[in-house]
Amino acid sequence: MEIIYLIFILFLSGAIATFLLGKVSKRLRDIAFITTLVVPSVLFFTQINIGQTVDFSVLGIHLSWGITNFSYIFAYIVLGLGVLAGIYAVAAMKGKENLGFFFFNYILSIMAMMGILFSRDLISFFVFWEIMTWSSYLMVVFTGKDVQKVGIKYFIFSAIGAYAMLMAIVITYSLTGSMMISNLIFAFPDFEFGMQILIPVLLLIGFGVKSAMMPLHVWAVGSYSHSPMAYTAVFSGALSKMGIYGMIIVMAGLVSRIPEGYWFREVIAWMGAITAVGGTLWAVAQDDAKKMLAYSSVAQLGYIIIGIAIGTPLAMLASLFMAILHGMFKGTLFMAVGAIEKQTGTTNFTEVTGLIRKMPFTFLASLMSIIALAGIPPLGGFIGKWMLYESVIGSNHYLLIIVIFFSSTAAFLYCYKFLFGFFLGQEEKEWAHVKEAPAMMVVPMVILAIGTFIFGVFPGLILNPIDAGLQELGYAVTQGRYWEMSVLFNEWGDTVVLQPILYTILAVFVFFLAFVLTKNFKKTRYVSTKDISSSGEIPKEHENLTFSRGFFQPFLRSVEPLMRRKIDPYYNSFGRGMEAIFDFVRRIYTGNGQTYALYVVVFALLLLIFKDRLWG
Amino acid sequence: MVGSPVLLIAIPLLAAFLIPLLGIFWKELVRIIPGLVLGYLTILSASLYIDVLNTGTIVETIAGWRAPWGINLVFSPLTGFLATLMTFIGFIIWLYSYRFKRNVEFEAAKKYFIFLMLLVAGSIGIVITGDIFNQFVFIEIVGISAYALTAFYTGRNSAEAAFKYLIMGSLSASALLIAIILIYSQLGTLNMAEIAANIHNMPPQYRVTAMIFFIIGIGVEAEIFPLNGWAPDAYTEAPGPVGSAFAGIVVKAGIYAMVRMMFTLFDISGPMQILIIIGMITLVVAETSALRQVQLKRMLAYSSIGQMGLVLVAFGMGTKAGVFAALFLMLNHAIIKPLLFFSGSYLVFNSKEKNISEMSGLGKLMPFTAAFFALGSFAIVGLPPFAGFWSKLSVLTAAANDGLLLIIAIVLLVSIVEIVYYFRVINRIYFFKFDKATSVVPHKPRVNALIAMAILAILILVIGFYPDSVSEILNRASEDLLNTPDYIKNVLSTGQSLTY
Amino acid sequence: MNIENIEIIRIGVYATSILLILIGLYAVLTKKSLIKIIIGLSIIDGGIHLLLIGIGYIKNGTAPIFSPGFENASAQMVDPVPQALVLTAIVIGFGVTAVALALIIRLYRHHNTLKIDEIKNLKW
Amino acid sequence: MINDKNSQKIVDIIQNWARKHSIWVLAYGTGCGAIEIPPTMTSRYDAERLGVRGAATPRQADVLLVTGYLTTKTLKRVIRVYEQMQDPKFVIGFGSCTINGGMYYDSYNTIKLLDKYLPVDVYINGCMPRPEAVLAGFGKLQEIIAEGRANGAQKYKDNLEWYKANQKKIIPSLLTTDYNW
Amino acid sequence: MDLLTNILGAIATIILAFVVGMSYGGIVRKITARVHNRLGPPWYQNFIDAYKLFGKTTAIHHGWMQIMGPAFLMVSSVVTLMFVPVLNNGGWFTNLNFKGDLIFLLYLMVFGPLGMALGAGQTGNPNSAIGVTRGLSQMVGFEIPWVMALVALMIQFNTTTITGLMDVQQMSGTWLMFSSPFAFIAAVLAMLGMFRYSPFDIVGAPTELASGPVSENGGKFLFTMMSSGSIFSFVKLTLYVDLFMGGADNLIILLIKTFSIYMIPVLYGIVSPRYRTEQAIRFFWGWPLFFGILAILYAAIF
Repeated sequence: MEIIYLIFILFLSGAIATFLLGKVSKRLRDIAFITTLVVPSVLFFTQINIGQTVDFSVLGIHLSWGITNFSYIFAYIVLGLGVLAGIYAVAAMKGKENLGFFFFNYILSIMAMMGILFSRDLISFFVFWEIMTWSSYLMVVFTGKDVQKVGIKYFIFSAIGAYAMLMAIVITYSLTGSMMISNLIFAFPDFEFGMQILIPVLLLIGFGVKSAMMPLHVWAVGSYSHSPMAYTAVFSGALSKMGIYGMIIVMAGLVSRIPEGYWFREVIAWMGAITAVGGTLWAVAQDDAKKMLAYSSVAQLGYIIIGIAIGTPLAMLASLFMAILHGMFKGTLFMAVGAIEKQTGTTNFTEVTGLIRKMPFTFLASLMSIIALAGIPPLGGFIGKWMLYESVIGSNHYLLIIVIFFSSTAAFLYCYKFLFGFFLGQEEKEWAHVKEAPAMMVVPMVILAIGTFIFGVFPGLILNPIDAGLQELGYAVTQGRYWEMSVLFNEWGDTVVLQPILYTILAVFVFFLAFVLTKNFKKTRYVSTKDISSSGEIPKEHENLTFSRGFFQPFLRSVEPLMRRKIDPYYNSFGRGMEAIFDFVRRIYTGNGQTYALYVVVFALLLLIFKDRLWG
Repeated sequence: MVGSPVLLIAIPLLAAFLIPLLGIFWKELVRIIPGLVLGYLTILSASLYIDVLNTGTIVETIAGWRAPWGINLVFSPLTGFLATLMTFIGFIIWLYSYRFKRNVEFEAAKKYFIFLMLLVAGSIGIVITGDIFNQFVFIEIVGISAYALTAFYTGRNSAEAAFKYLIMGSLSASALLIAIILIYSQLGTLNMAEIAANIHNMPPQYRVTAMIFFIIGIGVEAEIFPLNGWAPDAYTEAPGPVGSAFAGIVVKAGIYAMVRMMFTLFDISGPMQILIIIGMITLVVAETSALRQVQLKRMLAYSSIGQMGLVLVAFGMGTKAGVFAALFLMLNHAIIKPLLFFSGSYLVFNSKEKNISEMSGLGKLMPFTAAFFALGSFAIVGLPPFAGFWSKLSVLTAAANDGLLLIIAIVLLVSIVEIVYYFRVINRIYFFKFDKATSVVPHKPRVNALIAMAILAILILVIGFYPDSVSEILNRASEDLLNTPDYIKNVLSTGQSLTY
Repeated sequence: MNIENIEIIRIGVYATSILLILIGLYAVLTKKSLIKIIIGLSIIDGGIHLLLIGIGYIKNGTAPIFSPGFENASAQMVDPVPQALVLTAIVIGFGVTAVALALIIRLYRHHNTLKIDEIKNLKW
Repeated sequence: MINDKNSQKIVDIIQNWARKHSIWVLAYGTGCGAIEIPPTMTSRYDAERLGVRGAATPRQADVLLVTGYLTTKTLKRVIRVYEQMQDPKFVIGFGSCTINGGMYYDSYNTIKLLDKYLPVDVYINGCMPRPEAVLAGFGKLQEIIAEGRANGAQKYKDNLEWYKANQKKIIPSLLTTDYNW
Repeated sequence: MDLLTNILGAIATIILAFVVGMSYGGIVRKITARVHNRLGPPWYQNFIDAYKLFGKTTAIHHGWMQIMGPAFLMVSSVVTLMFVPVLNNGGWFTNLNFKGDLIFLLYLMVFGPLGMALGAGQTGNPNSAIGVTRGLSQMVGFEIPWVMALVALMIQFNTTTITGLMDVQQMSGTWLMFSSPFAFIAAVLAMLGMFRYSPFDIVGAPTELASGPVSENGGKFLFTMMSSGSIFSFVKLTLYVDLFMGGADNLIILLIKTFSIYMIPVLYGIVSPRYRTEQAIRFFWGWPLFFGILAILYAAIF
């Protein structure tokens, strides 16, 4: 038995077993769930060798599964985040209904993502892609809120993407006679011009939907915020990366090999930039943490898309690094929101305040993730951003860099809003009862947060496999040229040496804290946040002084022209228009038997009239 | 060998005749006999089919009159495949409707099973007969039994649906008769093989006119676009299993007749624009009409029509890949649509007005039925790894091989519409709150119904996970359809010339 | 018997049958009464049957029976197949009409009208 | 803090010198005397040359400047503000009203003698005191800070019960935060 | 030994920055007073204030994040200081000059304000949060022309390091403020916001927000903020001098150059009333943005 098959069989049987055990015992179900996630992951990381493939054929089409260096990078995200978020999910979803179903879909999504990474041919790629889509769709509608709106929107867009991809796949099949991805890449430069344009466009629509590229992003926010947070961590952290995965293959494998590729790159890069800016601005405007993080995910994916579109080795390094880091910190943040939701029952910034002393570990994890998200050194997010900027500057995208910088600076706004909204501010009596989330929820968050820290100082740990993957895509070795274990270089040889920076920061911190605090800290005592200088007034217990409504109103007022246009209404009116047309079309079935008889006669006459046309 | 192909038609006809008589002795026989008959037919057709696959086409002559004079039955890889499929679906329908809510009473059950037997017999007859007039007769048998089954419920609008069906059916039967007259007047024969052999001797004007009348005559059963006005009504108003019989058996026979006529009778090789155009229009109109449906069964009906349109498109490509895809689609549709109708009719039972909006939260109350419905929906919209995906994929690859990019695009766009309306229902079933005001207390499906659905569901999963399990059969069938000379040879070689 | 007459008769038969078909179609397409529509269908059937008989017709042909002494009669025989067909078709038409009439009774009970315009509960 | 026995003399001197030259004033300007603060701080009299500077919040302030009369309503705010200030802190009673009620001596709802409720370090007499007088007051405060005699806060701490009792008489519903710095 | 030199050099740099920054603060107060036709405090007034603040008790806190806030600010200032070359040609301790580049620096400079904002948030004072939101909004405003200026320099000279840009000026002999004037103008306009003098003192606007983010911080917290703020302004001034004014060969020249460039926001501020937040943002997205684009075009074309 091939280990590759075994992994998938384990996933599948584990999913079914979890579902069925859920009817018997809750504990058994949880154990089965965790086991199903952990065992294949362990098998994958210990038993699977790169380059090992299994071949088989379906309907006469040759298919092949096997892991490559490149997909191995994404396997880290999928399995790492999958296992951690799975552990989190067990605690976070405790007591919810229908958990067997949840876990079933969860495992299925993980399996599908692994399947995508394993697929060396387009058909299994598509099959797993669709499994991923519908399993995630079932998660989006799991909570039962707004399913007709949000769920259907997600699925429609996914379907548009998937079918665009399917079209590209069948065209590829008809052109090359093979479904292998490698064959497509190999034969692509010899295609005729139209196909050279059509196939990447279709594939990019498919991947763009999953990676929430700007005109195709409208599903993302609702879906991210509606699915259970335990799953959204995977949804935003890992699942959206599948779009990135595919996009990289398209951009590096196909687009870069044709002369028109330059325009593709520019267009995609600008779409990524618009995604980043739009996502950021809308994230700033949100009052709900889930939506904010969802928009933020869209924005972050925008950066990654920019990197892919630019396509220089440094940009690719940046994108992949950001993809991994985004999985980590956004996963943590969604988990934190989930923890807060579980403990308080709401995720609205205007309602929850001052949790820092109640949920310190959640805060710590969120803080580190936010610092990583904002791209502030010494945490991991910085590495990706640095590389991205350097690559954008180095590849002469002058205006692009400004746009990116704008959105990344504006990102500080929502970063702060997240931390302030939940954890800081007045400690209200309403939330006095709130406790820290269970350890099973906190530990995965903290692990991921620490991970961002480690990768921020030793990016080489991630860049190493990324480098291997990039070489597979045809890039030259980047180690030593763009990075070492904890040193980064840009195109012009400028460096950022990370370790001394970290040490300096730590040293100053320690010194400062010792300096300020040792002498006086014990004399300092905690006073409640009601004891503030409020013009001599003494706030009552029930008075909520926290500033949380209209948080960034001045800023939003000044960027209002940028945000005046939303794309959703256009889609909505398009959808309504289509529905109206369809509604009109079905009136052809008048319900009158005589009309139907008339149709028969008219049809006969039409055929008789056009018979020459029809038979030539 | 357990029997000969003629039994496939004779036995159900006999059973239809015997059912009321036997019912006098023991009322339960009315329900048992059809099961035995259909079970036997399934085994018979399956074993015949295995023989056919191993040894070659069986051509059976009736009453010793050899082709081209007598009526002959052709049990080839294609017709055998369809006949087996039909008997199997018929058996599943029997299993499901063994104690179907409405026919628990004796009288109702009697009528139901008589007409079901006739329907199955007629459909099998359409498929395996080798004579166009005989085909006409079988079409009429199917028609009459279908009108009767449509009007099965006395309380609803079923008579209206049946009447519309009847008007269109009679008109089209007339057209079919005209076509037969035209061919007979020109070629002097009714045997398909001989017509096929001589079709090029026919003046083109006559040929094309005959073909048009043929299309109209068969189009009503095959649910092509302007001729399918009856279909939504009939599907909606007929009992659930009858709907699935229409979708799984009757329509397949209609499509077969259409395709046999195009491919063999008129020997059109290469792409058939007319099939593609009609199929596309059917697909688009039906799927778009389905989007805003209020009633579940009506939605399923439109979906069924749309699928048939897609089948026609696939056939219209005229290539082996296209025919393969079309047959695959037919197979999947024959499995999936009954599942949807089976589970859907239990969902419909539990709503007062049969509306989709009244099915909120039934997933909690009837987990298995809802799960089967969801599975069926997933499969029919072509989500992998379920059966529907592979057929859709084969259609698309076939189209891509012919360079029909526009058709691929339209098919995929229409698929999105399909997804929307199916998922609306699934969402409502699973993720909405149960509402006592609109839904009545749920009738749980009986065990036999669950088994029937489970069998179909397992088939969906088997084909979904291992599509190669059927690809060999389909390959043989599609080769058979495309190979007109062999057909002619097989049929005509059995007959020596009669000497007087 | 000269050939022209045969043709005239043949054309007459054809014309009559086509006329019948058209009359039937007219009834089906324009008359609002269910009964009339069914009558129209029956007229179409009749026209077609006539057409069918017409193509098998041979002037002065004999009955299509092989009997001793008439071994070579096949050239003189009226084609027997259309007649057989017509018989079948008539039976079928009868069956359909019977079903239709039964349905009409049901419809009338249900709707209290025979106008096809008003029987439109099922639409779209 | 100022009279901390353990601390060394020289440190005290330096600290007191710094305190003397850096007086951050929180003006509690509800009384009519508040109008005298702007001229004091701006070009004409320029208190900043003495290191006097406005503070925005009690946390940052050194000196609480009670400008004029206090009513029963405003007293609790003043107490709150005073208690929120960090050591070392001083109070300047500004105008006659803080000394004896001034022109409101017979009003039913003004506080006649501020010293009963808060430890006043320096009084500035007058109704209103001119900016010159204010500057002189600051000068006096600087003087006593330098000498280490401005120990109002210590007094408040030592006689907390007495002060609290007095405050309670005026404001029965006084929300006393536990004051221990 | 090497490590010890490094540490001593770092401490010396910090002391230098502290002294210069504080003195500048005092001088600015003096100048402001003179413009107001006042006598004003002595130039060392800031030292007195700082010492006094340091001597005050810090009796209360609102949670550990409030304590960490000033720490973040201090760390950010000091670490940023480590990366900015003080004098040309390594005339001062190099510290970490070659370990990071401008983009790194841009992000490092955010580290402090963000930590500070968190500390301010923990106090629960609504004014603090309002101040922070204003500050962040304004930062989005001035960051754009500032980054544009920097990007213009980077693409013009194909380097992203400060030392690289300084070398460019050394070699060519002209200051970048002359060789890429638009970038300089954009940067200077951005600097108005960066130093938060009037009209951009919307963060701590005393009359509206009671000093904004710092309103709950007294004593040692305030001391830390004040001193790190001074260090930070020294860092920024040095950065401007390094980037646009050819650096400095010795401390005197450094002081002259930094002081002269410091006067731009100070003098502009003295005579300006305060903007509202969106006015401030729109200011930066007006002419500064235009000059930034010009700078980039200039750099891209030449």
